[in-house]
Amino acid sequence: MNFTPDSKVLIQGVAEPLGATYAPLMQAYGTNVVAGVSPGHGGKTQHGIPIFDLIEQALPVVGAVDTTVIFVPPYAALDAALEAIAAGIRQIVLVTEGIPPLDMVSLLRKAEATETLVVGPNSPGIIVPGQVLLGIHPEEFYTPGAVGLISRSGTLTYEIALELTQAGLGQSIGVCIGGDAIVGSSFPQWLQILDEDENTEVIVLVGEIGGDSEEAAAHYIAEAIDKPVIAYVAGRTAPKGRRMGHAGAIINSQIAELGSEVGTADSKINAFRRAKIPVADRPWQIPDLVKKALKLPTRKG
Amino acid sequence: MNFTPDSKVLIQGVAEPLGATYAPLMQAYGTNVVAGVSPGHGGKTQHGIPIFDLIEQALPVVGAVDTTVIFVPPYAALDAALEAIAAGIRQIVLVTEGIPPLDMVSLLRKAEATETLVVGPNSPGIIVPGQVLLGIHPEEFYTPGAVGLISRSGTLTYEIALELTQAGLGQSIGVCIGGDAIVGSSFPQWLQILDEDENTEVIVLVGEIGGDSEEAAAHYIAEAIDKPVIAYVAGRTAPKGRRMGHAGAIINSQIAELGSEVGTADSKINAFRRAKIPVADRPWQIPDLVKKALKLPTRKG
Amino acid sequence: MDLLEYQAKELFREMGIPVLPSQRIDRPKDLKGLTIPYPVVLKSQVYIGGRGRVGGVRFVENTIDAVAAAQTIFNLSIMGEYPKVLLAEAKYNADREFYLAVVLNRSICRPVLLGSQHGGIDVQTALEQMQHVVVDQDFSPFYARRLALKMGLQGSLIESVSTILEKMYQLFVQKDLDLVEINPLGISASGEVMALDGKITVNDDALARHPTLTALVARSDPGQPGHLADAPVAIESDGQIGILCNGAGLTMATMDAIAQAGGKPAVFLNIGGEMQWDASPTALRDRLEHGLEQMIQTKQVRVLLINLVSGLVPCDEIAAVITAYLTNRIRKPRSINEISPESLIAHTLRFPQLVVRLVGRDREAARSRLETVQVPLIDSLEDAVTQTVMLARATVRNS
Amino acid sequence: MDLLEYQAKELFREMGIPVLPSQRIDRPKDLKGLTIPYPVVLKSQVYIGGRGRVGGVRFVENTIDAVAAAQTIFNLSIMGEYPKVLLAEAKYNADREFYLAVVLNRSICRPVLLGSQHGGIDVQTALEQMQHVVVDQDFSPFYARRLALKMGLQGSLIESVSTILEKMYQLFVQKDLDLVEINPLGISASGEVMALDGKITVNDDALARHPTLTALVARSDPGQPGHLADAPVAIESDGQIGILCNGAGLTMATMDAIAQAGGKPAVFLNIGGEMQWDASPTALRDRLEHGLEQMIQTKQVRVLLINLVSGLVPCDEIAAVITAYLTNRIRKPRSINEISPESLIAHTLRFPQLVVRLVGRDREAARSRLETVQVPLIDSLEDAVTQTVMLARATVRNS
Repeated sequence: MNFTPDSKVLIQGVAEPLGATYAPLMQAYGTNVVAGVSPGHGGKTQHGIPIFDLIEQALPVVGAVDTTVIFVPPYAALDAALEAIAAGIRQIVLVTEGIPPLDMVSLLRKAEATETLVVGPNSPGIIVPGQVLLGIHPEEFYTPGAVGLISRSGTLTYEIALELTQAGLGQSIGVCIGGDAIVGSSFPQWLQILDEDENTEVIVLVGEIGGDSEEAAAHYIAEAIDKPVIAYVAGRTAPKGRRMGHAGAIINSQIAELGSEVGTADSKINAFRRAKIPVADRPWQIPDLVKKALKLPTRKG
Repeated sequence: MNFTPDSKVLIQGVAEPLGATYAPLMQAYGTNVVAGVSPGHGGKTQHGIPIFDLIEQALPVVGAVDTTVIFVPPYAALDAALEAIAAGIRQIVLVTEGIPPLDMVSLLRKAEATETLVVGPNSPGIIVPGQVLLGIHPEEFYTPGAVGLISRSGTLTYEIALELTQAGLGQSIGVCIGGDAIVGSSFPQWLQILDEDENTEVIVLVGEIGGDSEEAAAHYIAEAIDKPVIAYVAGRTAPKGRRMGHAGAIINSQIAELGSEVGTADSKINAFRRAKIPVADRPWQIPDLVKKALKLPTRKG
Repeated sequence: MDLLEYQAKELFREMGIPVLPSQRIDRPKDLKGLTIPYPVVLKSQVYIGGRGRVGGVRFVENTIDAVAAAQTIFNLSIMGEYPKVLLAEAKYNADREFYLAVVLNRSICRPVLLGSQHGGIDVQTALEQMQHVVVDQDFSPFYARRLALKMGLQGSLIESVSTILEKMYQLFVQKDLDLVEINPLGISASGEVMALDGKITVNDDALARHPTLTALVARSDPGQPGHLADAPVAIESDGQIGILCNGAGLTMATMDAIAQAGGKPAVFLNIGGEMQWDASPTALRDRLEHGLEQMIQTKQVRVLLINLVSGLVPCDEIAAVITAYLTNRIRKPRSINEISPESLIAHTLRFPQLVVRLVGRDREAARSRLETVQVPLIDSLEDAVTQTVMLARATVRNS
Repeated sequence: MDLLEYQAKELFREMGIPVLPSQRIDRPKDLKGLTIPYPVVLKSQVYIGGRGRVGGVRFVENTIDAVAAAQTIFNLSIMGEYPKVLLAEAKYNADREFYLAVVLNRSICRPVLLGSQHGGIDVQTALEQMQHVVVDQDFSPFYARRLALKMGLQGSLIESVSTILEKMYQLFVQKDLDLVEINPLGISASGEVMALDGKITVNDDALARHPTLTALVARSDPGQPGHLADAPVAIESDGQIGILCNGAGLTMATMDAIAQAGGKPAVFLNIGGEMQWDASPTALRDRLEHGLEQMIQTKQVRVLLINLVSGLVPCDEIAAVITAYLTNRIRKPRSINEISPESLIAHTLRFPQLVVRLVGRDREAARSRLETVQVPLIDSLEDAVTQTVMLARATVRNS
């Protein structure tokens, strides 16, 4: 992992609408954006960022790159990520929503073989408050501190970051593993990273219905995490079988999932409770639970 | 490399015509054939060889396997080889002729990633005279000795083995890299193996028209091989653009080969001559050249 | 999105998976032109499972019986769903029935092959006997043989079943599917295999790159479950609250909080997160405008909670959309003959009370702007939820 | 095996590679039914290159000119080859002409993308400017962009050219091809791309798993170069020696030795190596029988050298095939009215002298058996070659 202000960052799809919007915001936050890549736009400059047609053209000019943040259209994302891996980049943030899951399967096979970290897709990426922004987290909700915030959604994460900030609880990192069914990095991976991170004292895990990431996380926390963890799960009242907006936030009852009730909010909350992890029933209860975990005075107690 | 009589050998396609013919011959030669694999034939026994439907069923019974010799139909060969790699086998002999070249490209990408040796396809495989037969070399032409024989063809290799045997020159190994355009192991790979092999004193390389294996070999010998090498090249009079029977033995003049004259017998013979490697003009001259290289008395001199 | 059985079988046929001769029946009288010899099976084409147990599958021996049976099936609701199409198919004498599927497993991020020797309508037995094989690397047919062996197959059935699995996997990858299921796969006494029923779930995100699937789906029912919600989604028929948020997680969290506070959501609408590659910096404004229009048209909504967390667009600009909408909506200039007293009353009555909570930059400007249309800007989610539920209760009391 | 231009373009069209409207012309009068507006280009459909320089491509403005031009082209030999079909195609105003290809490179065992900004008929310039990109791992479109950039392209041409390359690569993999070439790829003044000429080489070994290609090829000329030789292959028109061996390397070595000894091979026949998965242990016997029949029917052969190296089949069994063939052939029982003195003489004269060299088990039994038909068994390849050339010289002197 290398998420420091001096690590070199590339933006793929820098000439696409979302990329063009966020490239200057990342730069303004202090991220060391060394180059952008957009085929057909090579030779141009955008907010002082030099644009190349291909990553391998950029490298001789800007040197080895640590992280790429990808904003290309969904059907071009697999190729962009493979281009990055072929160019030796080992940290990939996939912001784009709507990447076909089988493209992700191909990408993850390659990422595993090359030990590449893939965050996302359908993710606002990573923010280290006050230091570096690798994605689209809005800066105004975050403040530096000791809470490691990991989640599967965008705006809900900002909401919770804001609740924490307003309660005087800054964040060591905000990271979203992505709202799709098939995503790269997992909750357990980030739990391990934050457990080892010296700036993180407590972890807030924001889950949602669909899949079994939260169940896996609960199990992993019980087994391997020493720092306190607070959990929240969105979607208790979500109707079954309905796509909520996240491709991953859906409860399926198909035989293919082997009939089990994994994926419901109850299943996830029960898993956390069994692992003795405090679960906030409402987002605004999270700061108090964090304070309790840190043995700080709480609003109500 | 592990080509000793006690290394464990599997035969894939043992119930196919060619496999059924050669499995007992390999066994009779002393090869440690521990199992055969042919889907649908699991549970049977053939010449005392137990047959399994899948390699992974055989392994718990017979233990780890060193080499598999593949006799399956051409369109099933890629799958058979991938099955072997997935089962942890790292030496593959592909006997089958007619495997589509793009299947070989897929296989070789996987083989390189897993450091798997692939010999063939369209190859009689490997014989270590008096010790082990991994393929279909006829035993009667070979005798143990110090000549390492590497080639691209079947019957021509036997012919030359016989010429050597009749001249009192036994062989340390007979290996054919295969007659197809896309083959796994290369001449340089085998030259290196034989250069390091303590049983080999001199190397006979039997080339033919098509491709640039001989040119590459000549270059490699000049650079890296200490033992004497004798070369022969078949196809001086082969008509241009005609398939001779080996998919690989063809001289193309398409623009795709970038217009160069690589692939002709002249190109190959000149490459050997430039590298100061003696070239036999006729197969029966090989034994004398070998003797000269070993400073033994020759028939004519 | 799911395909109907007859659509799945069209794809099976193209891929070389054996299916029986069959014919699509749009009206009972289509059966008069049937080219399949009797006896024939008529099957209700619905998205929901279990049609066999409630009479959605019937065997018929001649045209008269077939037309009558078709009429019955067209009028038979399967768990609330009426078929638009039937499938007439040749009858098959299966000796045994297997279950086979290829599905994407999200936990391990890999496709998985599933199989059981106990397929058919007894799902519980199929589940208990289910075997699976993870396709961890690029697929090769040995994965299919591995499943066939785990299923306990022997002899020639290993090859015939694994060949079907191979083709299912090819279909799965070529068409970017979430699920390909054959249940049952009929096995005849002589060992022949036949896909007797099939289910395919296409992936919404991949659909646009498969013109043939897009065409198939265009013929399907857009109201079926799993369809992407770009319109308000109904929750409770006696609810009074509408929820409009940006982002899936925020929408769910808001809806949960409303329910936990004792409110009854009628509909919700997620106007979209921020990860769309082609979104302009002001996309949120356009989506809000469109979303407001949709929510207002949902009569049931008496209180509308707007909860937006905005990174790019300042709150003031969002507030401007809301105030402009309110102003336009209420004072929309109309030609004289359009204004009837009834429509004016209905219009006024129907307009829901707004609870607006915005987070982002320029909140004070937003607050002032919203005050001009008598809408207070609420600061915290907790207060917004409390306020919404309180107003909804008042509405119920007043009605 | 190569496809003709119009066949390659059918595949391009299916894959979405832009090609001009065109029509296949089997006879000059087909031009009366032409649906493409004039001006039109008529192109000779031959396997050999360079047709443009010798008049195989003509522009026509109306039907009368077109029919006349077609007659001329049908009667025009391109390096000895007459077209069976012409292609009538719309005219295109290319501003520039590029060269693009996907080809399998055997040295590195990988597909390679080739491209040059200097395509068209000036092959030498194309070669000098040729850029290449090795597809070392699984293909992804960035390989195509890499080539476009190496070619020196900029702006929108990067995407439009790399999209063509992507589709060429898909075609290459989907159809198991050895080569896909577009030369020239026309670039219009506005930056549009168009495949103006195309070449596809299918892979013989993969053909059987592509029914659409098999159908295309069935319509092609089986005599074109590159076709698998399962019949005797002619070498020198004034040669007298036939060579029959088993295995490609052995066949080439034997043929080389004959030529080096001053002999003139007329034809050769490789009856096959030993790596065919479905070969029975006695396959060599059947193939020899069939091969002998074919060689004898080649009138030009006066001396037939049979050089077989056999692992499985004992030499005695091979000798038995030869003696049986000779006995049958010479003493074949015929009905009285079939035997005319001429046919007897012709038959006797035509039968070549045999030089037989066999290596393998049971050689002494083979020797004895062959002696019964007055054919000596030769031990070494060297002696067999010497003997063959000597007999051939004698034949020439005696004729």
